[in-house]
Amino acid sequence: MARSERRPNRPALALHVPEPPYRPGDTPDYSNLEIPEAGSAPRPDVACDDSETHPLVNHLVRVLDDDHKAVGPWDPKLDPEVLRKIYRDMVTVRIFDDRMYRAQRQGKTSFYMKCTGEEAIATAAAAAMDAEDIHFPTYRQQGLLVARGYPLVKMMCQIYSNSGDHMKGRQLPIMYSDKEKGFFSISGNLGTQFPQAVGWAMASAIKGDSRIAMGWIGDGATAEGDFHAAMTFASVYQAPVILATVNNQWAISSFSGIAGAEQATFASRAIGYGMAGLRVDGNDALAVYAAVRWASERARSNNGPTMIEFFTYRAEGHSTSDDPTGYRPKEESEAWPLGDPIERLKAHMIGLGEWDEERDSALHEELSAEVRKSQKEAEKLGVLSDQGDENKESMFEDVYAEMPWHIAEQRDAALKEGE
Amino acid sequence: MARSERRPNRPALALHVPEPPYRPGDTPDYSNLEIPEAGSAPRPDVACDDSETHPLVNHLVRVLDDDHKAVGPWDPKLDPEVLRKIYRDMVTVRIFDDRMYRAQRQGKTSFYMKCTGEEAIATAAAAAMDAEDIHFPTYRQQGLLVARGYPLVKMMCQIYSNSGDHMKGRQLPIMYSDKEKGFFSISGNLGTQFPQAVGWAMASAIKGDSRIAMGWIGDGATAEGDFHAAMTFASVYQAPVILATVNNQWAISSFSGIAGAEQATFASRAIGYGMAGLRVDGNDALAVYAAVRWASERARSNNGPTMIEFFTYRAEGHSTSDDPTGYRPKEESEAWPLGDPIERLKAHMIGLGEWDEERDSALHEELSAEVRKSQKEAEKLGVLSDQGDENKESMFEDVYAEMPWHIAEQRDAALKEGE
Amino acid sequence: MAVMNMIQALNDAHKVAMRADEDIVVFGEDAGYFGGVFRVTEGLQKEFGKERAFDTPISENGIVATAVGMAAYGLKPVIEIQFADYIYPGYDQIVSEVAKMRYRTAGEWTMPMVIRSPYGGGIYGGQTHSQSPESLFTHIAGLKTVIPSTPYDAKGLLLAAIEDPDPVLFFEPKRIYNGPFSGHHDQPVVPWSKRAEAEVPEGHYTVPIGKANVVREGEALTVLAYGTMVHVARAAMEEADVDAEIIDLRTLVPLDIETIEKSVRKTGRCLIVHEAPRTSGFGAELSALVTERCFYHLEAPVERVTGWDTPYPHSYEWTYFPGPARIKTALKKVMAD
Amino acid sequence: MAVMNMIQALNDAHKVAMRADEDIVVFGEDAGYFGGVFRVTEGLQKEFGKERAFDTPISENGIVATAVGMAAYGLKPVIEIQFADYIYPGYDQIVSEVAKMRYRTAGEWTMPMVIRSPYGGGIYGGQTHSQSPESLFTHIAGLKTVIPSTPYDAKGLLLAAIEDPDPVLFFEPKRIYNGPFSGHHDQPVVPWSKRAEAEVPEGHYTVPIGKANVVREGEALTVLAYGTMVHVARAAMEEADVDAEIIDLRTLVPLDIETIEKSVRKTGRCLIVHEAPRTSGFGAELSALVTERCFYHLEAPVERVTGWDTPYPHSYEWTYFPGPARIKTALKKVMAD
Ligand SMILES: Cc1ncc(C[n+]2csc(CCOP(=O)(O)OP(=O)(O)O)c2C)c(N)n1
Ligand SMILES: Cc1ncc(C[n+]2csc(CCOP(=O)(O)OP(=O)(O)O)c2C)c(N)n1
Ligand SMILES: [Mg+2]
Ligand SMILES: [Mg+2]
Repeated sequence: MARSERRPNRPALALHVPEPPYRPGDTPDYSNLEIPEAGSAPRPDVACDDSETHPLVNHLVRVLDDDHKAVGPWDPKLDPEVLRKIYRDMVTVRIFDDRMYRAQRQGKTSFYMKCTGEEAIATAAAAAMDAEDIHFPTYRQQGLLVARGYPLVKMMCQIYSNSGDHMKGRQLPIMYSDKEKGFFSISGNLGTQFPQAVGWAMASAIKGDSRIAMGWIGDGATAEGDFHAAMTFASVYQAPVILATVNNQWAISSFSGIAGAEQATFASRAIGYGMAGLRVDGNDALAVYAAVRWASERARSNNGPTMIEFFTYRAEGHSTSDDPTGYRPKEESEAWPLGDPIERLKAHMIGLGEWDEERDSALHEELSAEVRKSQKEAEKLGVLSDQGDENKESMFEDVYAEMPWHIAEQRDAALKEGE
Repeated sequence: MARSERRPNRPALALHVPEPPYRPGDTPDYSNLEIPEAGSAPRPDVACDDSETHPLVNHLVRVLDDDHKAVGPWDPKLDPEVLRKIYRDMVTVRIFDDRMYRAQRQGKTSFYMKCTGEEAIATAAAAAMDAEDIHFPTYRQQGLLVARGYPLVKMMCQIYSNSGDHMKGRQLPIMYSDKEKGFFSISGNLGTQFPQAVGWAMASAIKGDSRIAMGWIGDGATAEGDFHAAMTFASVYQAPVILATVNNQWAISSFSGIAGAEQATFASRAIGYGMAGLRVDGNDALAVYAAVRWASERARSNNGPTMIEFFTYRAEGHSTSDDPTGYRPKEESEAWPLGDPIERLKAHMIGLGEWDEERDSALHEELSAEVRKSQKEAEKLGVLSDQGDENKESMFEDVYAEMPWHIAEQRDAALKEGE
Repeated sequence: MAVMNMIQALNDAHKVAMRADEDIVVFGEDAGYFGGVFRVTEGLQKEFGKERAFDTPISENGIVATAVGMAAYGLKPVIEIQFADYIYPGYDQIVSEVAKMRYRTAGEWTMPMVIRSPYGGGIYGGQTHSQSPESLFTHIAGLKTVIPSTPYDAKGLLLAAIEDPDPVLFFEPKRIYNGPFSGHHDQPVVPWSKRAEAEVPEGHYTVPIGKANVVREGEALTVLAYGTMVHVARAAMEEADVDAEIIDLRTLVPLDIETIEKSVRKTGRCLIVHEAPRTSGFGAELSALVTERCFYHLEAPVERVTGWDTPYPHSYEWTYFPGPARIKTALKKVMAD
Repeated sequence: MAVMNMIQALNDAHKVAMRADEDIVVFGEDAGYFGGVFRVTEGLQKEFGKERAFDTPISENGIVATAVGMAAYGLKPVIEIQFADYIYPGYDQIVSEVAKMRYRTAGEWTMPMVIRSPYGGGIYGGQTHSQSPESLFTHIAGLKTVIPSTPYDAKGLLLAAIEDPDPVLFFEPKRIYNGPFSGHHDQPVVPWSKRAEAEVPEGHYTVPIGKANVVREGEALTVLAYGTMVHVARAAMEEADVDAEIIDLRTLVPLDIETIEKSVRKTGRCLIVHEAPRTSGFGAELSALVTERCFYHLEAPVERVTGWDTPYPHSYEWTYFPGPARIKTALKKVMAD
């Protein structure tokens, strides 16, 4: 038996186990949540000393105010065409997510993950960077592919593991990869991509290139050692990289307090590495754009890495395998005060006179049709559930550049199997 | 070939590889190093919000001023007996180190590591904590064992892997362990002990105990994922633990810039985890005492963990396998401005009228004699080089509580070997 | 007796153990409030409080490392790694610390703990939810490796693992959490409730670590298997109508060599079945041991049926999985001449 | 031709490769300015600049992870893990990322890189400077594992590894960096300069990966070894005056099965020697393969001579180390009847 040795002159120690404010059955109420006003965050020069950004790690870069007007020094003053592009991308992602979620429910594939509520982050980030820059994403940055014009059909073929999947069905659905679009292969192992992004950026610096990298991680996954490796190497070598934490406040069933958010913001991690840090309203597409633009200019001008925390909310379940009502109130996602990024950008564009309900309905129709059409096309190449084992020898390829004898033997055995 | 894609409107990126200020051949000059004045660091309440300590992460808690007087709010106002005890421990460690270093050079064992210049840290930390508290040390905290009265003979037996080694010669020299003295088994794998200390502290909290833990790590090893795990778990569960980074500015041949010290202090890592942080003159025994005392009171009163950076200098080689003149100027250790912790405490005690040269010589003689005597006693039990393989069956014990058949078979085979 | 599936049996083992021993603490990713993604730790936080059953940060390294510290204190951690595929970030702490602590300190510090993790394929989990990494642990002296194949064994072995003075890797074949599996993925899954092994005693009992289970006696050959593959091999043998002696190893280290030797000496033939990749899989060790110890009784070379030496591909699940067809091919070889 | 010890040969391989290919970058703990604790990368920073040869933070995880990113960019990282015992913090990146990248992306992203690490015992390094973890990598599909045993091979194999399109684990037997080792620790070490294998061609040449080396032809039995144990086994065979055929595997994966099969079919007996612990060591795979493929040619069971299933104990170095006595005992067994 473990022997506690409490002495009379000492208080009893106690373990603190963080608990989210609301559990199923509670009525979520965020009225006391302090949200800095839009426009109130200062915008330091991109070449500033990292310490100048440090007040921002406990602030929130917000551009869209309560009336959906763009305000303050972070307003990126985007061309309406760019706004409409980001908006279009966000809507595409949401429609795509809904469709593929249903496809999974219909048994057409094994798994799916949405990014509902987080659409602004990847799409606006993509808009703020060069097309040649590379992303090391997690599974919740499908918006990057959409924004960069990767064909929806190809995304669906990956999800269906069908013959149109250029990865030959080897990866779990949504673990996309596309070299041409600068979208690094998604890993099932959380966190691994974060220091990889730093390595890519170091390589770019070694070669005197001008392309930069952006690494992505979830709030929960920041606890992995990979996070620390990324921060350390980025800081030591002043790598041209943007390190982004998407704090959607949940990691499957555990809230962000289990990752440390009770004690400090994720953005504040930047300080201990002498790195610039920004905390950004992730549901505000303009703020996302502005922050990523700032960090990319900083990196590109050899002023070092930036850690950005995107503060957002995972509006739906973790994945098709998850039912969030087991651990948080059903109403929480609606109670969440930072709103829907799509609605917010829409209202902003309408306020500018650059958008209206009519065009909005037309866009939704157009995109729904496009997604439907893509789905049909993808399904022509098959869905997971009707995968037979034709072409099964392909599963023995690509372990190595050249197939060694032992794998060739195994392939031959597999081909004869069941004969 | 990797293809750099520099575009004309973009500057060429460049990799920054940190370089220490001086290399062999250079003349080290630290006159421009900014060292905060003794007494200038404020001392917040032990129950303060962690943010109140954050100015201290870029400061330096120092008590002994240039005249060796104790000044400022961190002066622990120690009883002269305590001062003399710390001093005695420091001197013991230094004499012990010299002796064992020579023993290795004489071929009596395979390996040794000194802590020259860093003696104040472990010995004063031990003085500031309860005897029941536990340490998860690195190989440079031999001072903890000495301060806690662990027999020198037993330390030497470990170094010689002889029959007096209670670990049966299984560990590399200096990888001590003593449960009774609250000194956890030292690992050859850097960093692993740091989150283990947090686990022990969590256990103590779970059981409502009053004992706290202290974890130790080197500046170089802070780069390991274990460092981040320790910080994260300590922060999340508000574990009653002190996490100490001994920044002696070198990790074998790489200077602390390779671990991130160019961009931020190690103490500043505390901020991103919402943890109290202190940066302390590690060559000032009083400052070390005061800081550890503060952090232990904080932990013990359920106010959470503290990260302390002890700023010091590794005055000698990394180990008996290392010759530092290959990578830093020979003169650097003397040029280092924070002085010798032993000399500093001695001057302080003399200033107080609590010590004099006569007593000092007597002490040195007494301790040298004690170390010599211990060595003789230890060597009676053998040194590594005359280890035969008597009792070799002992090497098959303790892999498991009960020896399984396969190890028993191997033992039997080993016993027959060479017959 | 109650009828339980494997999840319920494992959950029950936790409860029985935690009621009897206040030093047991359970933690892991999503293992606290929610009770784990497979629900093995469901209800523990409610019954035993947050200090004894809690969620952790997503750091397998931190989970194992803090368990080391807790074991050093005197607690008994029973920790969950969400999928065996995610155990690698904790590998250093397991290999360098957990496994070697008793040895390096000659027993001064010991590391009684259980590291539970769902493993294995057959669930369309792709490369990172299907792995069988057991041989990466059987190579490490100081660790025990246990794999149950039925609800009865799951509870009894988990209780034995918790009571064991040494660290135990406890791999749970997730494919058969809810019911045994014949290897024919096109046939409906039979729930555990239809099977005798789902009869699980209430309260405390143990199934000893280090003892294999002869699940079927036979004369024609010896089949060595564990986890899901016990059921697949059994189905294959029944379909092939061979009088196989099927041994469920239950524990890989320390292995029940006696039972294996006795059987192979009797049958003269040996077939090994596991899901993990072939090269350096645990089957290699079994094959080497059987040959070393029963060579003069063998009438044919020992055969291995394994997963292939590729990562686990999402859509070719059943080409990868060592199902009945692969087993039968090997059977023919092992029964030849 | 120049006479080199193994460190010099490896150093030279780096220089030859880096002069020819600007995309090669070398990094690791102490590997930059100082040239590594064993000095294998000495002088590289001076010749190739800090951007191509540099020190890293003490994070094996970060070292491998950044190498992954660099390989994705198109560079060719040749990284050093200071001791093989410290590779575990990087194990997840190696197993989950480096090994699986080509496969999971069907060749879209590849991971050509070399992960070098000194390994093995015999130097009084204790538990954490003596390990031989090779079988923890041979189990992982997608990795190649190479181990040289002479200066000539070291340079040629390292050059081949650097040119290989796939990731290569390159384990260097540190005990024989300076000279071969008979296993008799009480005898003086003969420096490499006294041996023909220390004649190393200047400039570029390769020793092919996947090809074993028959270091001594013989009829009585086949001995399979690699690294330090090639020399120990050879000395033991000479002392026992047995007409052994000794095969230095050089590459564990992909294995040169042809050479092995041919030899065992000829000799009918097989002895495997490695330093790593026995259970699930690479010897298990070798034993299983030989039995599977040469069963009907075997006149005795395949024998394994290995390190014991304990951590490597500091003071019982020579009880742990599989030296001549252990080899001769096994030899007797394998030659019996
Ligand atoms: C190394 C590793 N450990 C555990 C998991 C299982 N897992 C998958 S997603 C997830 C939660 C991640 O949360 P977060 O990082 O916040 O990202 P989010 O899902 O919210 O986008 C967990 C624990 C994993 N994939 N990899
Ligand atoms: C995991 C691991 N990687 C590498 C090493 C090799 N190594 C031993 S000590 C050392 C330097 C440590 O420097 P630091 O942490 O600053 O401690 P110091 O020696 O200065 O006290 C290194 C790289 C190791 N022991 N463990
Ligand atoms: Mg999240
Ligand atoms: Mg140091």
